[in-house]
Amino acid sequence: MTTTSTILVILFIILAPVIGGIISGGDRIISAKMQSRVGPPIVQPFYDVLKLMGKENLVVNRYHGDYMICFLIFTIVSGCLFFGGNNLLLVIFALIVAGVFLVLAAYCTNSPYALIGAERELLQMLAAEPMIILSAVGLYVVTGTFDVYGIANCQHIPIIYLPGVFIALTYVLTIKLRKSPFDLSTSHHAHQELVKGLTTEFAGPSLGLFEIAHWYETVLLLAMIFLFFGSYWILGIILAVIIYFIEILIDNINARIKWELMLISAWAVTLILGVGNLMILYFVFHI
Amino acid sequence: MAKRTVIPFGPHHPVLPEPVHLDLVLEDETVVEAIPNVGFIHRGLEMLCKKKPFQDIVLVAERICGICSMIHGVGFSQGVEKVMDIDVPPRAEYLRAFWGELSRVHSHILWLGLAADAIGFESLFMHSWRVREMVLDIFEETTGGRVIFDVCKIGGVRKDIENEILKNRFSQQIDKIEEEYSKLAKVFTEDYTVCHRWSNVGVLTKEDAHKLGAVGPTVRGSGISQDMRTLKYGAYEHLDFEPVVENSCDCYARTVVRVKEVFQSIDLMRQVISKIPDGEVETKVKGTPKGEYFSRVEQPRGEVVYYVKGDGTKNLDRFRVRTPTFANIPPLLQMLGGCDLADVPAIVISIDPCISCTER
Amino acid sequence: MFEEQEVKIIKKENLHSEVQTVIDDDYRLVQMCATKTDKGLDVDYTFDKEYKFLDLRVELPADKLELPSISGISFPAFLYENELHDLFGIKISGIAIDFAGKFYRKDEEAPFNNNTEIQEK
Amino acid sequence: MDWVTFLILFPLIPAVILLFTKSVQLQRVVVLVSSALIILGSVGLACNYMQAGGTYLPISSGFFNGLVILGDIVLALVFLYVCRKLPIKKYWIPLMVVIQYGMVVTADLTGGIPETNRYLYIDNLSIVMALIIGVVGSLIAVYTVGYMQHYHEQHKEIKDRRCTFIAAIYLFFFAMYGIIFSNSITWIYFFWEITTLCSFIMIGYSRKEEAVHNSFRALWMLLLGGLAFSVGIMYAANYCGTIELQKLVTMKQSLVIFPILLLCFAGMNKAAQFPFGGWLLGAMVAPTPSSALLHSSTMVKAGVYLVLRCSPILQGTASGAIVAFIGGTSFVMCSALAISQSKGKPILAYSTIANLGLIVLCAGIGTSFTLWAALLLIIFHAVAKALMFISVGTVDHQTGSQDVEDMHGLVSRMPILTFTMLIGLGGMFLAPFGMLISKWAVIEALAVRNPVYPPIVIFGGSLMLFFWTKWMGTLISVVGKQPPIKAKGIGFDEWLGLGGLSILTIAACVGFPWIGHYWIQPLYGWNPMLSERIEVSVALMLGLMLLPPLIFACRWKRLVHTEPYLSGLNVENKYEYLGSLGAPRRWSFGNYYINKYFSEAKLFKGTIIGTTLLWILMFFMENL
Amino acid sequence: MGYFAKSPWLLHYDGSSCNGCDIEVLACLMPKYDVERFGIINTGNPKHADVFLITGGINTQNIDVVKNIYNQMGEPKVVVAVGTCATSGHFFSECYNIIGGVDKVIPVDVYAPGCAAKPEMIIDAVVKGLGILEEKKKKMSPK
Repeated sequence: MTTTSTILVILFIILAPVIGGIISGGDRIISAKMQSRVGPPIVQPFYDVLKLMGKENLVVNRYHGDYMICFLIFTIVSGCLFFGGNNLLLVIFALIVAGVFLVLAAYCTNSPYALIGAERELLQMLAAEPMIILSAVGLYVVTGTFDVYGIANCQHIPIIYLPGVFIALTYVLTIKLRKSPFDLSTSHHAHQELVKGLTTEFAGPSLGLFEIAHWYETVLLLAMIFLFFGSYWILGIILAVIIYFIEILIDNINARIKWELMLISAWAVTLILGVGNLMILYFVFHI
Repeated sequence: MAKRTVIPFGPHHPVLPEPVHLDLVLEDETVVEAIPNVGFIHRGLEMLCKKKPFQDIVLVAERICGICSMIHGVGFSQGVEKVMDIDVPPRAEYLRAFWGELSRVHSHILWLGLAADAIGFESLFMHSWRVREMVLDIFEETTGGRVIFDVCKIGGVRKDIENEILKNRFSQQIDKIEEEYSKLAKVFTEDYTVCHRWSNVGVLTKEDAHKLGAVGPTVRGSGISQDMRTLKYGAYEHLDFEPVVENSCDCYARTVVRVKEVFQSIDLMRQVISKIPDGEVETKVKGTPKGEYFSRVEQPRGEVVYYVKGDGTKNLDRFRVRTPTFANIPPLLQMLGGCDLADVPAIVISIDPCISCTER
Repeated sequence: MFEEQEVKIIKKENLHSEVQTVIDDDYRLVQMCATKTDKGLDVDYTFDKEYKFLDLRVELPADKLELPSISGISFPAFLYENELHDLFGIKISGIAIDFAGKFYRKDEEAPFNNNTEIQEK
Repeated sequence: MDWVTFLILFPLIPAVILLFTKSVQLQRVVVLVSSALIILGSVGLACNYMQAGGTYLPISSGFFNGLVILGDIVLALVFLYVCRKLPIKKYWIPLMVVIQYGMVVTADLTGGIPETNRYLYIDNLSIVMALIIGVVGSLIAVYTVGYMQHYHEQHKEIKDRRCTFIAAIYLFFFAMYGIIFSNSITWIYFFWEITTLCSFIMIGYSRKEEAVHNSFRALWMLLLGGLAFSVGIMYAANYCGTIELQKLVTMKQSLVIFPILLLCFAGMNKAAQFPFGGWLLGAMVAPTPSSALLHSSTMVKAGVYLVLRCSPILQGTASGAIVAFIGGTSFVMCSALAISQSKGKPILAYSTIANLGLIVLCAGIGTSFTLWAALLLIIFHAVAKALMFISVGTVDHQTGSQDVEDMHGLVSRMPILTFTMLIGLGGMFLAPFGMLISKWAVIEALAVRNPVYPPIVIFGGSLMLFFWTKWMGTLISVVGKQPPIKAKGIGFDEWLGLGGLSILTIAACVGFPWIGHYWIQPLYGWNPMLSERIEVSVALMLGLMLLPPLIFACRWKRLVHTEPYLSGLNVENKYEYLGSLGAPRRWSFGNYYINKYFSEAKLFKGTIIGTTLLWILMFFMENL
Repeated sequence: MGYFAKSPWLLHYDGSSCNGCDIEVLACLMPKYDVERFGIINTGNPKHADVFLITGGINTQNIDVVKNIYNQMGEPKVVVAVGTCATSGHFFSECYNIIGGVDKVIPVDVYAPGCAAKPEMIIDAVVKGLGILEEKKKKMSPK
């Protein structure tokens, strides 16, 4: 580990929740504006989490909180691996492990809505994971390395070669960010058939952990978007912001769709845009 | 084969503003069996007719349901008026129609919002209710209430609206509502994800709709023209309208029916504004009701039946309401069979359930 | 303008055949309700066919509150029949979905057919 | 020579003893002692030959070769004997036996097979296989004694032939060691068919109608592989002039591709690749130890072992690409099919085929990258899958069901057994456990090649994630205090098998950087672990895997216990709610099976047709 | 900690109201009143909620449901009875199946009368509840 990577990892651990929280607060304000409301203050997510931490720790059994802690830790670790400049595939796998812990936490509570939520979360993972891993493959094809720093320092801009992969990634990012139309397993507002889906039984502190982990996850996913711009980091940041704005917009102009359409469309997008993009690179441009 | 999932759906459930309960049996996410249970808010208010004089029952009737309270009042009053042979002044009838149509607009837009919410379309929900507030403003100005108005009484209405205000300000306000609403209507009928969630979901064929006794937009969405306003009660004798009918028999059809009915109601309000005669708004009520009558009026949710029976005392002998949601429960069960879990809220909402009506 | 309403009093024995005739004639069941009278209960079966109103009335003596179910002929009747059972204490046999007195959960047995209520009045 | 001969021949001794041992105690002793010896032998072999690279072990006398010919004849007769009761319309099963053995034995006796003295060959690949057979296999053998005892207590109607069963296991060890150490393909063929016979015996063990039917299905499918094998031998003997495997794989591609493809066919047939997946699924009627031993961790591995051996010829050819594609198809399709299953053993069977498919995919591509990954996959899959099988077998015995749905909340009822299952499940798909690491290596290896293969691995992997997590979640649902299971208790042998395999799974996971470094790198000359960063991150994740148990050990204060949310309708029993009809009703939850898309009815036929076409295309391509 | 007052999450249950108060509760969330300004969210899940808004009187059937939902909320929590029915039962208290106001079943902290209670009234009641929430939190902390 070099000094830079150490600093970056530490910065990630400290700053990611701050940035994630502000992004989430901004999200709520922008959403509110789109609904012609005023919306909460930008630091509202922090109030929420602090409040949740102060609430009584209601549990159905004493284990689900433990799984939530594992979920948080593995989310942070995958972020650390990313900012520490490790292998991108391993980062994604660590993120998958984190996701599995979340699902297990929901399973552990053994409550009907949480169980259905867990199953839906699995469906979401089934829909989203292929494209996320494929985007790492795409980056590898263009830059010749799975190394995060290697990709970030590459001389050209990967997105020029990978527009299809990028769009497809943005598509499944909506699933990962739990945004409408893909907020099947749990949604920000519990006006859905599953009450709060897999978070139904998480109360107080464990829900707080979920929120914090989600902030880390958001930052990590946006950082993956950022990778598509190689060493042009300003462009990357701008585009990451724009992408997030687009996600908010999508969130606000769509009804929640059903799992079948989600699965089919996500796979279709992965196959057509993602794999198609790689095929074209390989067969037409011989990269 | 896989084990089946059995879950309670409601009475406390965030998609349902009101407590209704379904035992859902699922396979994967497909509903294979649904058994309803109503009765969580059964109050037994029909029995109040034995404790309160018949004039006061109008207030009770209005509180059967807070969304269609105006029309409940009208329906009950008409029943008593028929039994007692009271002639309601035409202006009062027109005003009843005006407020009635206004509450239909209010109810339908409210429903559209809830329906959007049931399919997870948060911002559409917000915008629908934003438009609805403009409707409520008229109510608040004319009756003092936002959802419960207490303007209807036996023999007429309690309040009058000045012609000046009605013809100028309100007709402008209605124009504005229509303008804002048309934008929403477009989303409800054309948006891709909205159509995805509603098309071919909760299909109720024309035959089933008739056989199971569906009423209101539910039956009109299945291609049957049935609208109690065609009975020409009250001011509807002088107003022109055609029942809105859609033929695709699914949730989408029921939505489109309601979307179009809002325009229809706006049109009816304009007719009321242009045709409203001058005069008294109430007549004195003398005597006590003796006799019986089934008063049928069209609520936003469909046909409502009031049965009033008086025996000559100040208390009614029997006061009975059959609300549209009650009639729509058997069709609802039909629609739920074989749908997805995700469709359950959309389908339940699609009959515009009003549980407090149903259980009284 | 008030609509014309036809109330036809039928015998309990003929209930099934009468309802069957009406349903076969493409009427739909609008509602069922009961009214307490001096002799017992009047049970109304209300039907509608293209805005034509028809009411079949069965008079039940107070000591024999029993009826056959018509939910086999017209499915929606099951709700009303459960309601009649819960509120008026009419024993109805053969309901399609029988909630067995738990349709409305309430403390009082048959509150609408309760003698104390009448004495109060 | 010494270790190898010992390993090949020794298992015959316990096999013969066990065939005549009726006493359970005596069986136990024999099995324990011989297992210990076999494990020692395998480890000793590994220590001796690991650094040696590829070594030939010459046998000059024709004595052994004569024995093999004799063995062939005996085997042929045994096959014909077992077919005696077949209906006449199934004439083609004995016919296959007659044809293949007729060819091979005739050629051998008439001198149609080229002479050689290099009958045995050993390199790191054989050592890996030997260790899997020795260690994993022996642990399963130990487990078997206890298992069979329970099995016969539960199934009184089944005739007690457990001596045959356990003896068959040791016969099978003999055959497996023969396969992996033989260099002559005629020898391999001999041992190959013994495994077929063992499999046949074990599948048909219960002699129920279904079992007999499935055993014959397995027999004819595997004999088809044998037929291909014998044709391959004849072709190699006549046109390539050698029957030495090592020689064949270094010859000119165009010359040997046909026999090699035939060998691959035999290998993939044994590895139950599509279109032959059916026999492995049918084989699940056998008692669980045979599923664990033959049908997941060793015999089917012999199939992929052969393909791996052939991979130098396949590399870069169109046929190799198609082999890879067939493997990939099996991988994706079986992963999808596994989602639709709710019974434990079919899930494991499908995932076995899927993982073997992944290995075949790697072997078909045949670069050092993919071979590295393939070998790791073999190791991890063997340990984790064997563990899963015997855990499921134990659960089946204790609870009377192997349905995943019935395992709901198993953690509350049998915590330790659940823990071993969790290790097995984790080993199957979670990072940093082996399978995922290998999958990562596969993706990394394939990303360079061609954009066709990575999506196959990625999609298959995601499908696997779905059904494994589903299973894992079902296990760990906490259902609170349950009435204790009327357990007959899990015996010492069973715990030994379960515990040993759990430790092995973890050990393989912890030790794989070394495995990669010391075993596989010398073999294939490449090790992705060389990159420093990866080692760091893998070590980091391994360390983190220690965290969950620690966290679980913590007792958090100030927890307030409550009931699950049931829409406000909770009743006293928290597994019930107040139902619509006014009475408490039990809520329940069934996992998703997505039968709409992934059911056998929808996918099975298409996959079989598709892969058959691919096979035809592959052989056709060679003639172009 | 003052965070409870800054992020109260609502839970709404319809006891046996006529819908009037229910839609007014929802109206509070809508653009015109927009309670999210104060960090208020309608959660719909008792385990996440701090403020329990209950409309309508209590009938024999839903006593258990109301108690159950109340018990599933984590401390600190506040109960707001919205509308006249929830405070006293309104004229429905004369009905045979109505027991009376919410306070017959669970402790109520704030009463918001009105038929139907206007959004302004509801918001005011919730804000009043926030002070109580903070107090309850303070009482909870030393333990």
